[in-house]
Amino acid sequence: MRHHLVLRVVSKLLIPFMLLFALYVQFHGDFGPGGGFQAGVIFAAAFILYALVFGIDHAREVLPERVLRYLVPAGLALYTLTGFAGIVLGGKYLDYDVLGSTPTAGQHLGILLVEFGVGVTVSAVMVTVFFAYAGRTRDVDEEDW
Amino acid sequence: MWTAAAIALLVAMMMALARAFLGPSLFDRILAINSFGTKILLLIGVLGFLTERPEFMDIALLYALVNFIGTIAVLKFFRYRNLGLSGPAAGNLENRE
Amino acid sequence: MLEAITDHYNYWLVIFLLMAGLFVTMTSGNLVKKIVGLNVFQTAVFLFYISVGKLEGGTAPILTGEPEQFSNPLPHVLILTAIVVGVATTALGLALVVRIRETYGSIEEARLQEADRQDELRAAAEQGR
Amino acid sequence: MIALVQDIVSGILLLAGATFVLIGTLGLLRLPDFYTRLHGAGITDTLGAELMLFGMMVQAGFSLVTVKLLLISLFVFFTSPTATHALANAARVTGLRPALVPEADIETLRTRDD
Amino acid sequence: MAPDMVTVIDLVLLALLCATAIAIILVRQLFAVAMLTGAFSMLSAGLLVTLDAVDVAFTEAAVGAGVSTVLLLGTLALTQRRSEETRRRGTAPALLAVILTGCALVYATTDMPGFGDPGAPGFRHVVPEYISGSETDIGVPNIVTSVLASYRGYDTLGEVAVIFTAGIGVLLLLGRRREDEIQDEARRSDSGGEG
Amino acid sequence: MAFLDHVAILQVAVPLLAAPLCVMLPGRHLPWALTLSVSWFTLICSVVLLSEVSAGGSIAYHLGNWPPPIGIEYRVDAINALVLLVVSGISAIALPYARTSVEHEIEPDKHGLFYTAYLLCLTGLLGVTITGDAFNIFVFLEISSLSTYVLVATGARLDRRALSAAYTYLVLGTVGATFFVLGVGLLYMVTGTLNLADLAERLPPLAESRVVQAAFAFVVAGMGLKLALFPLHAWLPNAYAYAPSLVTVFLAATATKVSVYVLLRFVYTVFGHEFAFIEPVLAWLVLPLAVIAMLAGSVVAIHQDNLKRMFAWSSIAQIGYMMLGLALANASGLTATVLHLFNHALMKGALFMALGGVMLRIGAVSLTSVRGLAREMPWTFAALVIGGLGLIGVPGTVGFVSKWYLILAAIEKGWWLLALLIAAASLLAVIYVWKLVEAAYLQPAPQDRERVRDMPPDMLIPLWVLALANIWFGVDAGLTTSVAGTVVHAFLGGGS
Repeated sequence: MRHHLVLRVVSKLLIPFMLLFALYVQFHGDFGPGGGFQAGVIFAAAFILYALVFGIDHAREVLPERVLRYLVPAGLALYTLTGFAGIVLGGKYLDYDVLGSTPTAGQHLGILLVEFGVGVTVSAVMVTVFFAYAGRTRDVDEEDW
Repeated sequence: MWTAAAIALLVAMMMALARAFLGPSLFDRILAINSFGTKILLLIGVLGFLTERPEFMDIALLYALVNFIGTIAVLKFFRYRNLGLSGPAAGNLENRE
Repeated sequence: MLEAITDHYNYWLVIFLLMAGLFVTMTSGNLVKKIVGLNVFQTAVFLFYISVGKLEGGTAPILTGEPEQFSNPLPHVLILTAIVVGVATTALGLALVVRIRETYGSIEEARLQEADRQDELRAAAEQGR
Repeated sequence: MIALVQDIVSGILLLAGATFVLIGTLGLLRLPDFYTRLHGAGITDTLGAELMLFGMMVQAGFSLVTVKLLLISLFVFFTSPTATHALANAARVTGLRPALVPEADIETLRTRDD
Repeated sequence: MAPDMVTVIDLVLLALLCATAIAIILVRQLFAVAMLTGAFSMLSAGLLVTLDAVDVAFTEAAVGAGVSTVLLLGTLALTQRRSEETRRRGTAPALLAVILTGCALVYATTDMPGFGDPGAPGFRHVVPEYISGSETDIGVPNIVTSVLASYRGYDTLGEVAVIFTAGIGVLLLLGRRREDEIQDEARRSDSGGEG
Repeated sequence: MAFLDHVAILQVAVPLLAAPLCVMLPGRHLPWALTLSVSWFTLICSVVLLSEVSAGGSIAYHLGNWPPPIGIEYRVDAINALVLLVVSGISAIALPYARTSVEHEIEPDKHGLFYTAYLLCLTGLLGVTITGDAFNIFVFLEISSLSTYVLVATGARLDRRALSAAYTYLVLGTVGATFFVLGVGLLYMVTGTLNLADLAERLPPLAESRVVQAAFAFVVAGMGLKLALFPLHAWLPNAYAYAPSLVTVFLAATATKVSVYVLLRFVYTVFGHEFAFIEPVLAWLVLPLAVIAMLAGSVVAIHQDNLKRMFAWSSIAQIGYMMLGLALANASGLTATVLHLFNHALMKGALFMALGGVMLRIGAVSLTSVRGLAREMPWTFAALVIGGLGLIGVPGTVGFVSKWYLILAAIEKGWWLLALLIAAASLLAVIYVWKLVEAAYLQPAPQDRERVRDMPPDMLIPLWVLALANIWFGVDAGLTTSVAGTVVHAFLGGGS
């Protein structure tokens, strides 16, 4: 997509905003619509846009598949471990009350951690899936086209 | 006022959708869907004012940011036949139904 | 009678949507279109849940400090989860379709069944030797 | 007083925007081929949408909503024409012909292909 | 006035949604199906907004615009663009099953609490505690977030596990084999960069 | 003690934590070792749970410390403790067997991912079984289903038909799960709760509600798809036939059982069998379908050449037995269902394990390819015969016990014809098992086949553990029947 100067410029302009918006959605989910899942999807969407416009090889350099391999399970592990933290600190599984000094603080911390875990796994999975699709070329049958 | 705007948008949405159904070429459909996205965005904004819940604006913002990707993917799809960057530019292709 | 309509029109349209989705899923011979049909079907179920949670005169369940009537947040939560499940299923289904295209050379169900039948015959012939 | 001015201004902007949206979409529906329909879509996506968004901004006053609306209008302003441009490009590259251009002119168009 | 308008919007969007579904059934060009699916997603997002489900609409919008279309296009790029649509045998039983499903649901609607009825059991049991508890127990204004992450946090854990499963599954099915990567390397060093 | 307080959640949370860890592990042996130890851990948990609830009590665990119905609760009683034992037990026995088999059937660089998917499947099945929340059932059902589709599709390395089988399974499974969700949604609509116990309390006054009736229909249809009840069984034969051996062993022994459990739970605890509209549904819809499944499954099995397919069709027949017991709705029938849930897992586990060994040695499992193989693989085929005898229902094997109760249930109702049909289905089983025995023991080996050794010991020992369990629980059915008795007592209440 070397010819598409316009596309490249506009995408460069757009992608930082998308990443910012993803962060906003991630951490503003307590007050407005949104949360970890949506943030993860938006983050992945920004990355997909990057890969579409600047090429999948560039995208792989920015976020190598080795790293993705660890990000995909990291979010889920964070979530489950937050659950176990509840048990270790004397509550039930996924009990956030015991995480902080007061129940409300604990709830806030718990929700923050959990939503972060969701965001990480979702964005990593979405990018992985995109890579898996886009990295595959097929034998082209002319009659299909 | 909001009511009028909402009605205008709904009518416009119907027309755009009709174009998306009718085609005839694929690009007509894409164009219609793209324009449809803008109208949904506006409708959600108007709805936010109608019901006095400004939280809706986040969704409109999302559409403003993300709707673009679909169109780019389509473009990529047509020029390179896949979403990675490997194939040569597509030659003279027939796209009419 | 009129009340029955105003009370339930939403559900009826959703039911129509659900039937359309199920119909595509069951009758389409194309694997991609089947997945799309599945999506429509699931979306109809999502809309059904959300309709159940709608409160006349209610607003989005976000506390604003003023006393307000909220629509039911529980269906929203459930459907958030269900949407995620739907996306996961779609991604997996499409990945399967890609693999099927690579190994069978077609994504039409009729051809797939034909190929499977051929495989069966070939296997039987090989082992019969 | 200010509220009244706000209402009037935003009302005018909204209605003007809605009119443009309608006209543009009518073009999208009724014009003869893809390249001409691009114009219709262009009117909707930029002029109509921007006017309506400005109308909403006026109504919202100075708040977070206005900031969001401003961002939306900014993004729409950039992405819509880009998307349309990319589409037209893809259409030309893949060989979609304008219905209204005579056969001979198409040849000249093609020689200028990149 | 305002609520009435919302009802009108709701109705129109639902009707458009049904029309899109019919179009999806009829269209054979898979590419058009992908585009219509995009429209379908947008319409349902709009509808969800009118039904007060802001969070759900947000999710549907993000997924529909950001991921679904790209995935569908990616699949089409790797498969084919046109459905042959040889009507399979067995349309009649399918139709029967679909109609049966529809009838069961319509039968159920005749006994349902009305649409938006505040007296429905859903509003009286459990949910009031979420609404009051969201402020006192958790201190999060968005009730959906507090139910999602705390009251029913375990469901959300399951949801993440589902997404994780999908990721693992796609890797298992489409993950790049070693040879691919080697070829990839070779290609890159041959061409000396992307073209 | 902390472990005992949290054992219910550890049962599911530990495999769920192990799944992401498993992806990160390098190589082939570490993921396997992790999966093995997690399986054994879940087995310990389920044994503890079963021993605690076998007296008839129940354990509740409130997730996030929110009291139900606000939060999600785990609730264990005799029936789900038994199913937990089946799932984790089969997994624990199958994992030692898995190493060699998986090494043979799965690409070497994908073992980590494969075992992760397996762990997720295990998590999902355990989660569905243990939970006391209707929507949570759906979520965990989907975890197990999605991973199952993937696991089935990994069989494509050996036979491409695994892909189309997985696709069919995905479409039908998703439709089934969505029907189930729809049913749950309808129930929520009229009760305002998702907690199963709470639902059970709130439903009886609504017995006349059409919404509840439709909800019942959707739950039954959805679960019917998941458990391959007769006309909805289309996905099962190919999915079982072309999946890798380990996956077939695990799925055939557990996945449908979990769905049967969910159906039992909904019919007998949530709705309650005294609901006026349920009885005709059971008697006029489920019962005939079960009988057809029983007979048709066996007849089709007779005509199969591929042995995995043969036993897959036999599974459809066996599911027919379970549904028959469920539909008869008397004490003996339910005892038969619960027993068969357990016994069938043992039989099919052993059978498919033995077939996995055949697959390992000669690369195919068809009647023609196993000719004369019993002389070369005596232990494997001896175990196959034991499993086959169980399917027939020969006294001294587990199959006899459950069929005995089933026939008893039919006779109690005075339905002699039904009892005869059950016996006839057993005779059909004799035919297909005999075809296998005849091919393996009596026919000469083809000339061009190389002589093979029996299975390696790490596969043979798990197989024989299961085979001996087949005999053990057939001779001494005291333990299983006492658990089944507790279950049935809870289902039917003191009244009947």
